[in-house]
Amino acid sequence: MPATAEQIEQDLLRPLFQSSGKYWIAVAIATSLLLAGVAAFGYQLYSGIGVWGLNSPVFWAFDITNFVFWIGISHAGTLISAILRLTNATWRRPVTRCAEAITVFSVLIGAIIPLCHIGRPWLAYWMIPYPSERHIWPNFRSPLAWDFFAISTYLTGSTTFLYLPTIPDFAAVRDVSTGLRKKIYRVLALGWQGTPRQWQRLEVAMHIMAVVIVPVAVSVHTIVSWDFAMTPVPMWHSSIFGPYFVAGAIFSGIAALILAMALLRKFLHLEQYLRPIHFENLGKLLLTMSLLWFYFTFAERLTAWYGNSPPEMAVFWESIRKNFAPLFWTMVVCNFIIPVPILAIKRLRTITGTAIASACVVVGMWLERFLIVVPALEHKFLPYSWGTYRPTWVEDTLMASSFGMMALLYLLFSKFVPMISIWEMKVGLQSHGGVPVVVPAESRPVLEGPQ
Amino acid sequence: MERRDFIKISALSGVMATLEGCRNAEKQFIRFVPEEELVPGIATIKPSVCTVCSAGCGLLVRVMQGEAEVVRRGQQGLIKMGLAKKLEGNPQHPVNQGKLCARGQASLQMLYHPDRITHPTKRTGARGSGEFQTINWDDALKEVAAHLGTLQASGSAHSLAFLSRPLSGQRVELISKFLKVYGAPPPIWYQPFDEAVLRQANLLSFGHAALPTFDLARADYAICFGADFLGTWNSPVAQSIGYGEMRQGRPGRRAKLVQIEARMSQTGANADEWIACRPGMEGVLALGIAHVILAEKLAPQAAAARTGSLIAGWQEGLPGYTPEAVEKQTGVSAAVIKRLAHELTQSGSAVAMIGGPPLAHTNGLFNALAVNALESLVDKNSVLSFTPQVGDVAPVQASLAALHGLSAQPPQMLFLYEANPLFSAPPALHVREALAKIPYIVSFGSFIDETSAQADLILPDHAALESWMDSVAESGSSRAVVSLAPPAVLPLHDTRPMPDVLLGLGRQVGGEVAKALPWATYDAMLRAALVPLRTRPGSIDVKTDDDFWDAAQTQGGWWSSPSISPPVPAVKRAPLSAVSPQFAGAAADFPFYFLPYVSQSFGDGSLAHLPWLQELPDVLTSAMWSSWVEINPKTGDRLGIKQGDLVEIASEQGSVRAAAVLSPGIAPDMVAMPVGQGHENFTRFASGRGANPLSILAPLTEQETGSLAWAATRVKLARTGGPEQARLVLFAGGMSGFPHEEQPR
Amino acid sequence: MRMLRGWRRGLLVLLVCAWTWGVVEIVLPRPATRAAGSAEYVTTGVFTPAHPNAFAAVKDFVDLHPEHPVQPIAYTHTVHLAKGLPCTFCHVGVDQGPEARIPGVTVCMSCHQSIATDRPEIKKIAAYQARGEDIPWVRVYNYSESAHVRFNHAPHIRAGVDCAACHSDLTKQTTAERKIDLNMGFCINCHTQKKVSIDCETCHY
Amino acid sequence: MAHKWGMVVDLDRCTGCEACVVACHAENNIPTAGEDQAARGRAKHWIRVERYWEGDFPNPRVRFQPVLCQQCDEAPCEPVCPTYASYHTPEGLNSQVYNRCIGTRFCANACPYNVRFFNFYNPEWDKPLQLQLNPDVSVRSVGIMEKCTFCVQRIKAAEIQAEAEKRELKDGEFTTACAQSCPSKALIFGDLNDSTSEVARLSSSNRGTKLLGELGTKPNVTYLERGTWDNASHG
Repeated sequence: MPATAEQIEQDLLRPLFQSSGKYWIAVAIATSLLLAGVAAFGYQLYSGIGVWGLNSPVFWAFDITNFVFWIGISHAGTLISAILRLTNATWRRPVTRCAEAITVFSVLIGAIIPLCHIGRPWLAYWMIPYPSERHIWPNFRSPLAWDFFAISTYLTGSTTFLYLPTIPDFAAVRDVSTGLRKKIYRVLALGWQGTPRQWQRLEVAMHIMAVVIVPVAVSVHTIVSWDFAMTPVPMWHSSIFGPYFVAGAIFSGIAALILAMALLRKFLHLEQYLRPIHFENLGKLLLTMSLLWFYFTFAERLTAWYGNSPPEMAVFWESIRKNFAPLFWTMVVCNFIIPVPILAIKRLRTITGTAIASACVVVGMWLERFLIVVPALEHKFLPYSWGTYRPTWVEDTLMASSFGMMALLYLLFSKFVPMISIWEMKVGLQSHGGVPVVVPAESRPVLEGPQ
Repeated sequence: MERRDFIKISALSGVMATLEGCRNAEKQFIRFVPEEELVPGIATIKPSVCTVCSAGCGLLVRVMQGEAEVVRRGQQGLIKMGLAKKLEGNPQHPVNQGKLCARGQASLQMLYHPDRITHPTKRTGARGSGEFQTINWDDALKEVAAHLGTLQASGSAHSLAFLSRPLSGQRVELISKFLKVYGAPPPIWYQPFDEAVLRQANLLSFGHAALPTFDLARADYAICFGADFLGTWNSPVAQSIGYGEMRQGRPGRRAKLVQIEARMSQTGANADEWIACRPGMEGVLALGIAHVILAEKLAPQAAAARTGSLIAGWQEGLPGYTPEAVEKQTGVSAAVIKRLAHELTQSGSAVAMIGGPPLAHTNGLFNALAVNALESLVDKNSVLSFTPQVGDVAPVQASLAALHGLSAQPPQMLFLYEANPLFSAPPALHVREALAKIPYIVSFGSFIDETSAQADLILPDHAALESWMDSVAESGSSRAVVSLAPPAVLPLHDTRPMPDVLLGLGRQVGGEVAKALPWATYDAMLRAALVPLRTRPGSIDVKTDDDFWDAAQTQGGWWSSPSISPPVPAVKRAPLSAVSPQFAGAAADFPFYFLPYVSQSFGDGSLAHLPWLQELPDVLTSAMWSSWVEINPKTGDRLGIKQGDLVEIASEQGSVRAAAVLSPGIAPDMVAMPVGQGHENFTRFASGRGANPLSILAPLTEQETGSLAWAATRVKLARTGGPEQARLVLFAGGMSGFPHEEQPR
Repeated sequence: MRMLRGWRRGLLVLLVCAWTWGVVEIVLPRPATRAAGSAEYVTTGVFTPAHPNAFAAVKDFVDLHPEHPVQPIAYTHTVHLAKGLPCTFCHVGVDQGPEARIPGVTVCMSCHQSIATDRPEIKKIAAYQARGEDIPWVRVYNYSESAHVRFNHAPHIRAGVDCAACHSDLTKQTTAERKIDLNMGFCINCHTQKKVSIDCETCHY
Repeated sequence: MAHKWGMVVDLDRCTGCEACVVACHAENNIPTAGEDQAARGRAKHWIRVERYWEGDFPNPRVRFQPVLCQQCDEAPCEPVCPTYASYHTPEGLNSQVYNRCIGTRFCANACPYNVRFFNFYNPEWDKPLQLQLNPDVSVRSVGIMEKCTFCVQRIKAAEIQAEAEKRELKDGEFTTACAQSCPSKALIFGDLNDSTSEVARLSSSNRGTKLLGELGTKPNVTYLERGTWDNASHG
C-alpha cells in the first residue's frame, strides 16, 4: 500500500508522462492489427461478404461469435464495479477504472462488429428510428432493433459511468500539466474544483449510475441472447439463454478483467496498487461464475437431452460427439476443468494462477459462443439443407483486429487517463469504513511533469 | 478493374471518376436501328420447337424487347431487339401439353451462351489445336462449294459423308435428298443412347418400328424394366404428365409402379416397389412372370399370341421359366415373381414397359421381345400404343455400323451436324483416327466441342430459337404431330441456319442437286411439305394453303385428330430362346457391372455446356458441377471407399476417375456413372470437368441389331485419393454431406 | 504527444503507408475467376449490377444524377407538343405496360422524311438513319438499380395520372429535364393521397 | 375478398425431375454460382427437390420433397428483420423487399426451412447470358437476402391486367414458373381464399400436411402425402 497521497499521484500519473519503448512497440503491434482489420473490411466491402466463409445455411459465424464475445467481456467492468460500489467493497478501489474501461471499449468493439457484418453496411443507419419520407420505422419487434437500443444505451451509460469518477482525476492532470494538454484536460475536467458541493453531486451521480447500470448490463446480454432465443432454431430456442448469457458474460468479463489487471500490474509497475488480495477476491468471483456457468451448461444440455427432440439432438450430438466435439470438450476444459481447481485451492489462487485460469476462460468463452452459433445453424430442421462452415483469412483477420483494437484503445487510454483512480486511492488512504473524505483541491501537491 | 488495384488506387480513381463525370462505357457504343420493333415492356409469346431430345415438345417463347451488344457490318454496337426470356411448354401441343422438363427449360441458354461461335471460322492451326480465324460467309461457302464441285467432278461424290445426331422432320428430308442427288451415301446418324433395339423389337412384336406411347393416365399397374421414363427416356414430359394422372388424377384409383433395374433411376425412386434384377436378365424375369400367368391361367394365352410367338416355348407355357429357375438367374425371389404375376393380372389396366439398360446388353432384343410378350399378355386396355405418323417415314436411327463404316473407309469430305462422336462414341470405335484421315471436315456446330474442334471450317448454325424449326413426334401422343415454328427471335450473331446453307450449297453445286432442291430457303421447303396436311382431319380447319401455313405457325404445328395406331400383324421370325448377356471383361478381374446412364441434366452429354444444368443438383445424389460414380455402401466399406473419395474405374479399355457417391440404390456388384461430364473441350462451363464413362466402354454390340451394348462392360474399382482430389460438389448437406440423411419426423 | 514530433512522426506515417501497401500486395489474393471454367476461355465480359467504380457507388448512394443531360439531338418538346402531338405518339407502350418507348430514328424520320428536312438537327437525324444508326438518347428519368423498383406506367395512365405529375411540364422544355426528383417520398405521398396501396411489394420485387 | 396465395405440393405426383428448379432460375434471374461458390454452399435454388433415403439395398426407398418458401402466416423470418425488409403483404405473401434489406441475415437463420438465400457477391453473368434476364424481376445486388416470391411479378401482372379489364382474377389464369413447368402437375398454385380454386380444394385434402407444421409457422404451402398401393382395393 503506498504511503502517501503524493506517492499515489506520482505513481499513477507517471504513465501519462513517461512511456517506454515497449509501450510504443505494443502500440505499433496493436495498430497493425487494427489496420489489418480495416484493410480486410475494405476488401470485404468492395467484394461482398462472400470473402468470409459464410454460406447457406450458416449465415452467422465468426462475426456474431465475436460480437457476443465482446459484449460479454464488457460485463467485466461496469457490472462488477457497480456492484462493488453499491456494496461498498473497499478493495474495489484500484480495480474499478480498469474494469470500466474494458467495458466501454469492448462494448464499442461489440457495437462495431454488427455494422461490419451486415451485407450493406452503408445502410446501417436504417436501424436508427428517424422520421423519413419513406414513412418507415425500424421494426421494433426485431431482437436486432432491441440490440441496437440496448447496446447504444449501454455504451452511453458505461461511458458516463467511466467518465464520472474520472473527472477529479482529469482535474488532477489538468493541474499538473501545461500547454495544449492543460487545455484538453480543462475541458475534460468540466470545471472540477473539488468543492464539497461538487463532491456531493459526483457521489450522487455515481450512485445513481451504479444503480442504473446494473439492470442495463443485465438487459444487454439478455437481449443479445434473445437474438438467438427468439428464433425457432434447434438449441437456440431456449428460455435459459437470458440468464445463461448474462452469467457467461460476467464470467468472461471477470476473466478479461483479471487478465488486464495482471498485464497492467506488470507493465505499469502497479504492484503496490494491484495486490494479491484483488486477484484473490476476483478469483473467488471467477470461481463462483465458473460453477454457475457449468450449472447452466449442464442444465441446458441435460434438458435438451431429455427433451430428445430430433432436430435438437442433431445439434446436440454434433457438438458433443461429432465435428464440434474437440471444440466442445476444449471449452469444458477451459471453462471448468482447469479454472475450478486453480481457483478453489487457495495455494494456487495466486496472481499467476488466476491469470492462467482467466486466459483459459477467455478462450473457453469464445468457444462457447462459437458453439452456440455455428452447430445450430449447420444443422437446422431439414437434413438435406445442412451445411458446414470454415472461416477464411478475412474473418481471422477481423477477429485478430478486434483484439488489436481493444489493445490499442486500452493502451491509449492508459496514456491519457490514470488507470487507477487517484482520488479514490487517496480516499482509501484516508477513509475508514469506506466513507469518502473530501480532499480540498488547494491542499493538493503540485506534481511536476517530467521533462 | 481488378480488386487489388482498386484498393491501391481507390483514391485516385475517385478523382478520375469525378473528372470523367457521368459518362460510362456503354454510352460510347453505336446504336443500330432496330431490325424489329416491339413495344417495350410487353411480352410477346411465340411458338417454337424443343430440340434437346427426340421427344419434340412444343414451346412457347416469351419474347421481350431488350438491348443487346451485337456486331453488325463489322461494327460493335447496341441494338434493340426481341430477346427470348423464358421457355414454356405449349399448352396446345399434344405431346407436352404446356409442360417442359429441366433440359428443355435450360436450352434457352444455348441462344445466349458466351462461347457460341459467332462467325464462320476457318482452322489455321493444326487439327484440334483450337486455332481458328474468322472468315466471311461468302468466302466460306465458296470454299465448301468448290470442294463439293471438285469431289463430284473427280467422280468421288460417294466419298462425301454427313454425320449428324438423329434428327426429325424436314431436316432429315433435306439432308438425305441433298446427299442422294449429289451421289453420296445416306447420312450417318449417331448418338450413344440409340433406340434401334427397341424399334426392332417393336417392329417384330407390334409391327411398328417406333418407340411406344404409354397412356399411363389409364393404367392401374405399371411394371417397368429399366426404362427411366420419368427422367430421360423416350418422351419424358408426356410420360410424366401421364404418371401424375396415374397417381392422383383419378380419385380413389391410384396405380402401382414397379421398377425393375439394378441401379435406381429417377423413375425407380418414384416406384412403389423397386426390384433389383441381375443386369441383362430382365427378359428372363418377364418370362418368369409370364410363366406364372400362363400356368395359373391368370390371363388368356391368346392375348399374346402374336408377340408370344417370338419367344421359344411360349406355346408350351414357357416351361423353362418356372419362378424358381428364374430366381436363380435373376436374383428376384420366386415369391415376388408370383406376386407380381397376380398383381399384374388382377389390376384393372396393366402395362409392361422396357427401355434403357436392359436393351443395352448383347441380348437386348431378347429382353425387349420378352417384355413385349408380357405386355401383350397383361395390357387389356391398350395402355401401350403407337403414335400415328403422317407419312410412312420411319424415324431415323443411330447406326453404329455406319459409324464403323466411317472408321473403316474414311470419306474425302465430312459434314458434321450436332454430333460429337469423339465424346460420345467409345474410343474403341476409333472415330478419332478416322477423322484424322478425312481431308476436309465442315462443321455446322454452334460450339467448339471435341469433334468440331477437328473441323477445317465451321459454318455456325443459328440457335434453335433463331431458326425455322420442325419436328415429328415419334411417340408421346395419340395424334400424329408435326411441330413447326418460325424463328422466335432474330439472330444475335453472324450465323446462318444449316438448312439454308445446305440449300445454298445445292444451288452453288448446281446441276441435279440444284434441281432437286428448288427452294430458296428452308421455310419454303417446310411449307411445301406441310401444306398438303390441310386436307387431313386435325387441329387446323381452314380453306386455303396460306391460312393453313399461317395457322400452323401460330399454333406451333399441326396435329391430327386422335387415333390410336393399333398393333399390326407381327413380322414373321423364328422364335428366340433365352440368351445370356455377354460382358467385356472377366468377372474375376473386373468384378463390377458398369452402367453409364443418361444424365438427368445433360442427356447424352450434349447439354453439359449449360450453366443452369451444371448447377442443377442431380436429384438422387444432389451433385452439381461434378462427375461421380455410384457405389453401394457395402461395396464401399469392403474397398475402403468413403463418400467423396476419388475412385479409379478401370475396364479392359481404359480407366476414368470420379468421386465416389455411396448410394443405397445400387446393387453391390454394380457401379454406375452419369454420362455428360468429362468433356475435353466444350465451352468454359464443361471443359475439363469430371470424367466421361463412355470412354471406357467396350465395343460390344447387341447381337441382332448391331447397336452399341453400352451396359455390357465390366470394371474394377480402386480408391486413388481423398475428397480433396475428387472435388465432389454436393448441394445436400454442405461440403462433406452424406446422402443418408434421415429426416426427423 | 511529444513522442510523435519530428522524424518519428514521419517515420510512423511512412511505416503505415508501407504497411498498407504491403497488406494489399501480399495478403489480398490475386484475382481469380469466380465463374467456373478453365483459363483458356477468355471471358468476353461480365454483366453485373455492381457499380463500375467507387465514385459511381457514392453517387448512387447520395442520389446524384444530372438534371439536364446533354442529348445528341436538340429535340424540342415545346414545339412538338405545341403542334398537338400526344405524348403517346412517340412514347409508345406507356398505356400498355411498364415502359415507355424512347423513340428511335425510325419514329422521327416517319414525319421528318418530309417535314423540316432542312433544319440542321433534322439533318443530323437523317445522317444517323443513313448510317443505319439509332439516336443515342441519354436517359433522363430512371431509377437506380439499387432501388429495386418495378415501376409500371400503364396503371398510372389508366388512373388518370397526368404525365406532368411525374415528368413535369414538358411543354416548357426542349430536351427533357429531370425537374422532379422521383424518390420514394414522392411516390408515397401521391399513393397516400390517392388512397392506393403503399404496400412495399406494390413496387419493390 | 383479398387474395391469399398458396400452393399445394403433391408428393405423390412429384417425380423429382427438377423442371421447377430450372424454370425458377430462368424466371427469377437467379445467378449461377459456379463450381467454386457452389462448393462453398452458396448455390441458389429458390426451389429445391430434397431427397431422403430410407432403408438399404435391396429395399431402398426414396422420398422426394420439393422445398420452396412456405410463405408462412406466422413466419419466423418476419419479426426478426430490424428494417421490415421481410414482412407480410396483405395478400399473404412473405415478401422480401430488396431495397430495404441491409443484410443482417437474421431472417435466414430464423427460417426453419432454409429457403432464404444471400447475395454473398454481386451476381455475374458472362455476356451475353444476361440478355435472358427477366426485366420484370429485380437483379439482386450484393448484401441482400432473396427468396421465392411466389412469382410476385406474375401475380402483379395478372392483377394489373384484370384491373385494366375490370374483372376478377380467374383461377388458373396465371401460375408460378415452377407450377407452370411441372410435368406431373405436382405443384398447384392459386388463391386459397377462392373456395372454388383447385389449390383451395386440394389444400383441404386428407393427405395434406404442412412441412414442419409442429413449429406453428402456418405455411401457405400444403404437402399432399404419398399414397400407398393397396392390393385389396384393386381386386
